Order: sequence, then structure tokens, then C-alpha cells
Amino acid sequence: MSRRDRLSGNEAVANAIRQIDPDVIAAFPITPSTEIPQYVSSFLAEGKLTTEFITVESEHSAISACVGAEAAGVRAMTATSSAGFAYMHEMLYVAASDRLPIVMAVVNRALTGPININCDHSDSMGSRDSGWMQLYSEDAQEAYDNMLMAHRIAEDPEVLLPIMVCQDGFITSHAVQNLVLEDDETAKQFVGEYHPKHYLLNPREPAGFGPYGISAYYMELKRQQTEAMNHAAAVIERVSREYGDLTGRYYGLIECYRMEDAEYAAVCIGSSAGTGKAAIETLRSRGVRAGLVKIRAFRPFPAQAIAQALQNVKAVAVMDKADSFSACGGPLGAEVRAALYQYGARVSAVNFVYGLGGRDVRVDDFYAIYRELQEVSDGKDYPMFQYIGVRE
Amino acid sequence: MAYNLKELAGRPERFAPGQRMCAGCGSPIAMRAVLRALHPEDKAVITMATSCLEVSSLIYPYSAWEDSIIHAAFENASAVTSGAQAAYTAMKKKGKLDETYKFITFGGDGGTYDIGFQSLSGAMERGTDMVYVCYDNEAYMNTGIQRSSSTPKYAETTTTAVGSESNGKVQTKKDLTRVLAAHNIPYVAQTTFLGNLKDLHEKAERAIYTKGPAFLNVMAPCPRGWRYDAPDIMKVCKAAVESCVWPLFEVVEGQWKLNYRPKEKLPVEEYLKLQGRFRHLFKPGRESLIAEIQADVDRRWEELLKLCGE
Amino acid sequence: MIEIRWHGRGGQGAKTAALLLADVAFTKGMYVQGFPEYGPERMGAPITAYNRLDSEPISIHSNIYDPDLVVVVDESLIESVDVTAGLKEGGALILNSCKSAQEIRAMLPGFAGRLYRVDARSISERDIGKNMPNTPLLAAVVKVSGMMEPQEFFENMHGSFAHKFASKPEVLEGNMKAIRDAWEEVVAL
Amino acid sequence: MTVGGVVYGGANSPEVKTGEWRTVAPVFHPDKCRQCLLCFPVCPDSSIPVQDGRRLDFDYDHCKGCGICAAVCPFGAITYGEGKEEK
Repeated sequence: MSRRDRLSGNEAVANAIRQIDPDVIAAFPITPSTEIPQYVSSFLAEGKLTTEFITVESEHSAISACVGAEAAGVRAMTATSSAGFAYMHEMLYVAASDRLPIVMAVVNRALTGPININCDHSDSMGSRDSGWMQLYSEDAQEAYDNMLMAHRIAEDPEVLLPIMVCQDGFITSHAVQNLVLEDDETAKQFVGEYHPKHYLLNPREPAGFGPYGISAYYMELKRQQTEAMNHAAAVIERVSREYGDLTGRYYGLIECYRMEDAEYAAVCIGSSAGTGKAAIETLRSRGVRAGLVKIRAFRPFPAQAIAQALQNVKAVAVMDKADSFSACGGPLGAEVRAALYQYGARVSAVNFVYGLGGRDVRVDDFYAIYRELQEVSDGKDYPMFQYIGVRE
Repeated sequence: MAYNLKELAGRPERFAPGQRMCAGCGSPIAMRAVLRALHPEDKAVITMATSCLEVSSLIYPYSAWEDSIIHAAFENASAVTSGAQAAYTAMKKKGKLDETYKFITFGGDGGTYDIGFQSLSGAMERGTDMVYVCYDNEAYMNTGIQRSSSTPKYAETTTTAVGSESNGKVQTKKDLTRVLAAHNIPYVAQTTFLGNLKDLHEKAERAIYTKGPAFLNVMAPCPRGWRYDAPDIMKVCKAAVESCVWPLFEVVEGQWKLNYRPKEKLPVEEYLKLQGRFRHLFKPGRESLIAEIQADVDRRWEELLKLCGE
Repeated sequence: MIEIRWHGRGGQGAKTAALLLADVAFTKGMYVQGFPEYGPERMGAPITAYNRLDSEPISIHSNIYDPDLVVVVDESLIESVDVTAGLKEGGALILNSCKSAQEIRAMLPGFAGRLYRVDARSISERDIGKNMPNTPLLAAVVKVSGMMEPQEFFENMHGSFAHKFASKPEVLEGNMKAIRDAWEEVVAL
Repeated sequence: MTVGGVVYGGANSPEVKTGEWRTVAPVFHPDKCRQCLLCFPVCPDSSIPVQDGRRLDFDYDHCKGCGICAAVCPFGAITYGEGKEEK
């Protein structure tokens, strides 16, 4: 029996971890993900977890220990944010190239500097090319659900890639909300057992991980990773469908909200999608045909699905909660525009950079965005990218 | 059990030929000796820091290791071992594994004294049941002989060039074995290659079969970086020990023990003159530098004697 | 939807009160949000916490700018924080204070909206034995918002306190008394 | 290619014939050898096979010709001459 509860995003993730009961967790405290290892510690103290908990001396060691544990043949998890995430950067590539299906709970926070503890996506966007899958969560419910699906996706033999489950720091991680938790047995059964094929602690066959990859092999090994990422899209959809059949909560690579007849759409990631949905309801009541595309999987990037969803709108706002400093906008803007171009969707795409360092995004901001889209579709020129809520 | 090389030689070789270290390299001598100390019925998970050893012994699609091996990066070998060891504990607890595994980490001085020190210190402090073996060749040899914090004073390296304004490395060598002893772990030892490698074997065996963290520092000369003739490696090691530049000692549960005391301390220049990296010290006008090194060696030796209650 | 903004100082329990209120509403079957203003919390520094309560699912994830209800845990904040900012017309402000109506009105020049006072400090000191204003304030919020009948609220709180203070039944009684007293003592000014 | 470049099944490096690197070869003289085995552990290339407590001739497939063994032999049972194909 599933259970209705009210939890913060971090509590929700911690409860997923408790239900999964991974063999090894290695983590280092950093705001706003710190609560996750704290919950792990208290679950252990109460005998609610059997996990080996390694209280490492840094995030670099946290992810390194996960690499060691996962290569040894067990499930390993960690959690981090911001600077800690960045400190892991090098090892993220190693985890992916070793094809280790590590699960990491990311609580998004702006990357220093200046130092800032609030949410944006500059931490995880900085590692978007590390070879990890990235699922983003709108709220605590999705963070919980994504965590329960993460192992199944990552460990699929067609995939074998690490995965990060992201949620917005403080905005959802520290906000209590209603959600439904599956009962422990159902969750455990869904996640299932882990049976790696090649691993260090296989007494029948030793294994060597992380060899020197000379030029004669390196490119093929990288190509393998891309193939795995290609497979990942279908696996995410399949696992999500199965999860939906079990829980009634269905997820895809993207979520289309009131897009059937939408003339104006916003594309965004994370908690802002919820705020956008509230704005859309009001706009619809005023006769504006507004819709929204929420990106759940940023890696693999669902280019075709996004292009399809947007092909009939008059104008789209692509919203980046991170700047690329490319002088051409944010990462989502670049990739959505590339997708539109590739699939021949001739849509005016306006790139907005917003919400950096916890700058709040209000329902009113969405009204302004949709107003801007109406003007653009009426022929107004628009720059390569622009900011929301910045003082000039 | 008394040391019997004949018997040990009968154990299966766990570090195979075909690895691509330089001819005459000290590091594989250390690997072979440490792995000979592993009881044949036991298995191992070996972790390597990025190093000459790593890029020579695990080159896709070849491995020189009979045991499971993992390399992740330069600075994190101990953390990787922590994870693998925790996985082992988890599997044992759940009854998923019958075999006994030992966890051995190999790193050069760069990956141990310097960039990997944080990860090493963390793993030791956490009480990880593992052995960290540093093969100390006193510089970053893999990238072409740059100085490390293990490089001795006045040694020439490619980043401590010798010239009219420079006598080589300015700073003294970090005493890492003592730093590890300060972690209050059950076993810390320092050794090198001598005779039939009895000292190295016994320390390796003790380190591997000590419950909890153990640290073994093995001076492993590099003919290319130290600039001596490759066949002379054993001569160089002997001189290091006889001159007290590299004393043999161990710290067992906090108890310091000197393993060898030279009958007559060899002057330090006898050690230095074997190696091209110190050649400039023998040029006229630099006599005081050798005296300075001697004074430093003497001071450290006296300190060690005190610690060992000698 | 009811939107509530709490003003307090770090360590006074405003955040806890917001979470408690979310709990109370949740047990009534409502959709809830309870969250602090996102940032480091330091003892004594002004902090803000928020609640959204609704019979429908809530998807908005922004701070609250036009609250229906503002709760001021520490009246000294009024000097430095614009506690009535954005307060909806017809909205209410609940103040933890022992001051008279005139004194309070004088502290809030230009505010003509509904104003309530509860002396949460005295109540908690009397009933619980120390200054823990959040419990009495919670009762005031529930009453002023009209979200629950007293009996249902008391039963709810009893259930949640019984769980929280399982090992300290005397604390439970004190807290329950503080809730009942606050329900009676909150006054419209 | 293996998934993730993982090498499994234990040591396969003997397929790599590092003996090709050798410019100077050690030569074993069994008549002078007293089987003290001092040479065996100091070989960096695991190229001195030992069977039943006795060393055999060099594994020239892998011996890189460093000469350490010759330097430690107290009995002159290993000579270290000129030329790659001494044997």
C-alpha cells in the first residue's frame, strides 16, 4: 500500500534511499544536500538501513569510493551540490567511462563565485558532458520517484551508465509538500537486485578497471559510451512506463503541459515548471493559449521529442537556470535551438537566463515571458538571449 | 614463520611479465615482493594511483595483474579502495561472498605524499581495512622527473634545475612515514630492497594481515630519475640504509621499532655519489651542501633512535 | 489557497511553526507547502518562512509575495522588516505581543487591515515553562484562518504531540494547554 | 572491445614480448649457480622462472636486460655482456 505523507525533497530522497538500501553510500556534507547523508546516518542508527556508510573527507573521495564500490560489484550512491559537485568533476568522467551505474542525488545549487548557497543549475550543467544521465525533478514527489527508477535505468545492460537525480536546492529540497511514498516492499521489488557481469570481487574471474586507453582504443571506448546514451532514452521510457503502471505516476523524457493547442510555450527544467503551470492556468482563463515543456531527462537529450512538441507553436521561451558564458545564452537554449533546426521546426526560440543563485521566479515572471512571446510572434525582434529579473 | 625464499618462490607469480615499466625499474620489484606476501589461498583487490606503474601494467587490453585491479585517478587511490573495501564488507554481511580478499593500494610518491595525501589520510583515519604501499622514487617520474615533496634536498629534477643560481631542490624531504604514524593506525613501516628482500617481505605480510589500516613505505629507486646504472639498484638501496638516509623501522600499535642499525654509519656522500641527481654537489665550492645534508640525516636519525628507545 | 508568511528570528521556531502548520493542514487532508526562506539560518537574524495550504495540489514554487496572513513571532522585527508588505486586502496580521491595541497600532502606522494579538510568550512561559511562542502562535493562525474547528485541531495536535513527546508526557500536557489557552486568548484588535 | 574497457580474466600481459626492448642480455651459467635465488626477487620483469626451488634459464620473451640479476649474483653465474642476442 502506498502512503500519503508530507516531506521535504531531501526527506523524500532519503526515504527512497532507505527503501533501496544500497550496499555502499559515501558522502560529504555540503549545503543544501547535507540532510541526505544526515538522514542516512539516522536511518543506520535506527537499524533501518544495512548500507556501509563511508563518511569521506571530501566529495572527490565520495565519488571515488562509489567508483571503487560499484566496480567491486555492489550498488553505490552519493549526494552532493555545487562546489562539491564540481570537486567530483574529474571522477564523473571516470565513473561514466568505466560504465559504473552509480546513482547520485544532486541538490542543485549555484556554483561559486561569488559563493552562494541557493539554487541554480550551474553545478550539474557544468558536468552535462561527463557521460552521466541526468534526470531533473520538479518537486519532492518526482525526486522520490526518479530515485526509485534510477538504478533500474542505470543498471540496464544496454545502458550501464551512472545517473544523477537532480532537484532544486532549498526550493524543493527544504520545502515540505504532499507526496505519495510506495510501501517498502513494493519499492524494493521494483528496484530489484543488482547482478553485475564483470566486477572486482568476482572470485571466478578477476577484473581490471580503468586501464590506460591508448589512441588506438580510446575513441572506440568513447563511441561505446555514446551508444549507451542512445539506448538510455528508450530504457528511461520503458522503466518509467513500468513505474507508472505500478504507481499511477507516469513520466517520460519530457512532460508536455497543455501543449495540444499551445501557441506559446516555455521550455524549462525543475521546480520552475510548477510555477509556470500555475501561470498557464491563469493565462488560459484569459484566453492565452500557453503551454509548457518540462525537460525531465537532459542527458540523454530528447532532441526529437522536444522538436516535435514545439513544432506547432508560434514562439517558445527556452529557460536556462544557468549561464554558459558563451555570450550566446544557456545550455538548454543552445540545445533546444539545435534540435529545432535539426528537425526543421521553424519556431522563434527566445532564450532566457533566469533564477541564478536563487533569484526567485514568480508567477508574474511567467506572465511577462508569455507576453514577450506574443510580441515576438507579432514580429518583434529578440536578442540571442536575455535575462529575467536582473537589475541592469 | 621464518623467511624462506625458496618456498615463497614456489608461490604463483601475481605480477606477470609483459608489463612496460623501464628496464631496471624498482617499482615492479616492490609489487612482486608485496604480492608474494599475500597467502596463495587469499585474493586481492588492488588499487593503483595514476603512475608509471599504472600506465605500464594496465594498458587496454592487457593486464599484468593476476588479481582484480582498479585505477581511477592520480589523487584518490585510497578513496577508491575505501569503496571497494566497503563493498566487500557489504557482500560478506549479506553472505554473497565466501572468499577472503585483501585490499592493497599502490601509489608512487606523487600519488601518496602529494596529490593523493588527502585521500590517504582520510582512508587511514576512517580505519579502512587496507594496506597502502607507497613505492617511493622521490619524484614524479611518470611525467618526466619533476620534484615532489618526497624529493630530497639538493636533488636535481626537471623542476628543480641546477644552475649557477640553484643547487637543486631547496626543501627537505617530507617524512611521510612519520606522518602516517601520527594517524595512530595499527601498522606503519618503512623499508627498501636489501639482500633477499626479507625485510620487505616480512613487513608486507604483516601489513597485509594486520586488521585495519596499514602503511608501507618502500624506497624504490628509479634509474632514469636518479641517474645511476640500472644494475646498481641494490647497491643504491644498501647505501641508503647504511648511511641512515632511509632507515628501516616500523611502528606497531604505536610502538616504534628500529629494524636495522648500521655498525658504522656510512657517510652520506657515499650514498649521494652513486647518483647523477646529486652530481653537482661534488663540484668545488659546494662542499657545505653535503655537510648540510649529513647534518640533517644525523638529526633525523637521532630523533628516530629516541622514538625507538634505542 | 491560503498563503501565510512568518517573520521571526533564527532560533525562535518560526520555521518549525511553518512546518507544524503544514502538518496540521496535511492531517486535515489538505495540500500543503511549508518552507523557510532559502538561506543560512543564524541565531537572532530575521528569517522568513512560508506556508501554502489548499484543497487542490499546489505547483507554485516561488516565495510568497501577497500573503493572506502574516505572523510576526517577534514584534521587535516590525522596526526593521516591512511585515505587512504585499498583505492582501482583507488579509490579517497576527502579532505575538503583550502590548495594548493602541501601542500596536502605533507600531504599524498606515496599516488598516485586520490585526490580531496573542501573547504567545506569556502563554508558553506559563504553560510550557519556557518561551516557545510557536505553539501558541500556531493555534492563533489556525483560528484566525478558519481552516479548522477547535475540536478537530486539538485532537490533531494531541496526536502529533503524543508522537513527538512520547517519552515526556508532561511536555505534552503543557503544549496542549498552551494551544487551548492561545485559542481562547487570541484577540482581534 | 569490452564494455568500459574492462580487462577481465587475470594477467594477459605475457602476450606482450618486452624482450624486444633488450639491448644487452644476461646469460645464465647453470654450472656456477648455487641456487641461492638472490636473483629471483630483484628481477623487475618476473623473468627468472623458479621451479621446485631451482631457478631456470631466463624468460627471454620478457627480460628487458636491465642487469640487476647479474649485479647481485655472488657466484658469477650470470654474466651481462654485450649484444641483444647473447644467447
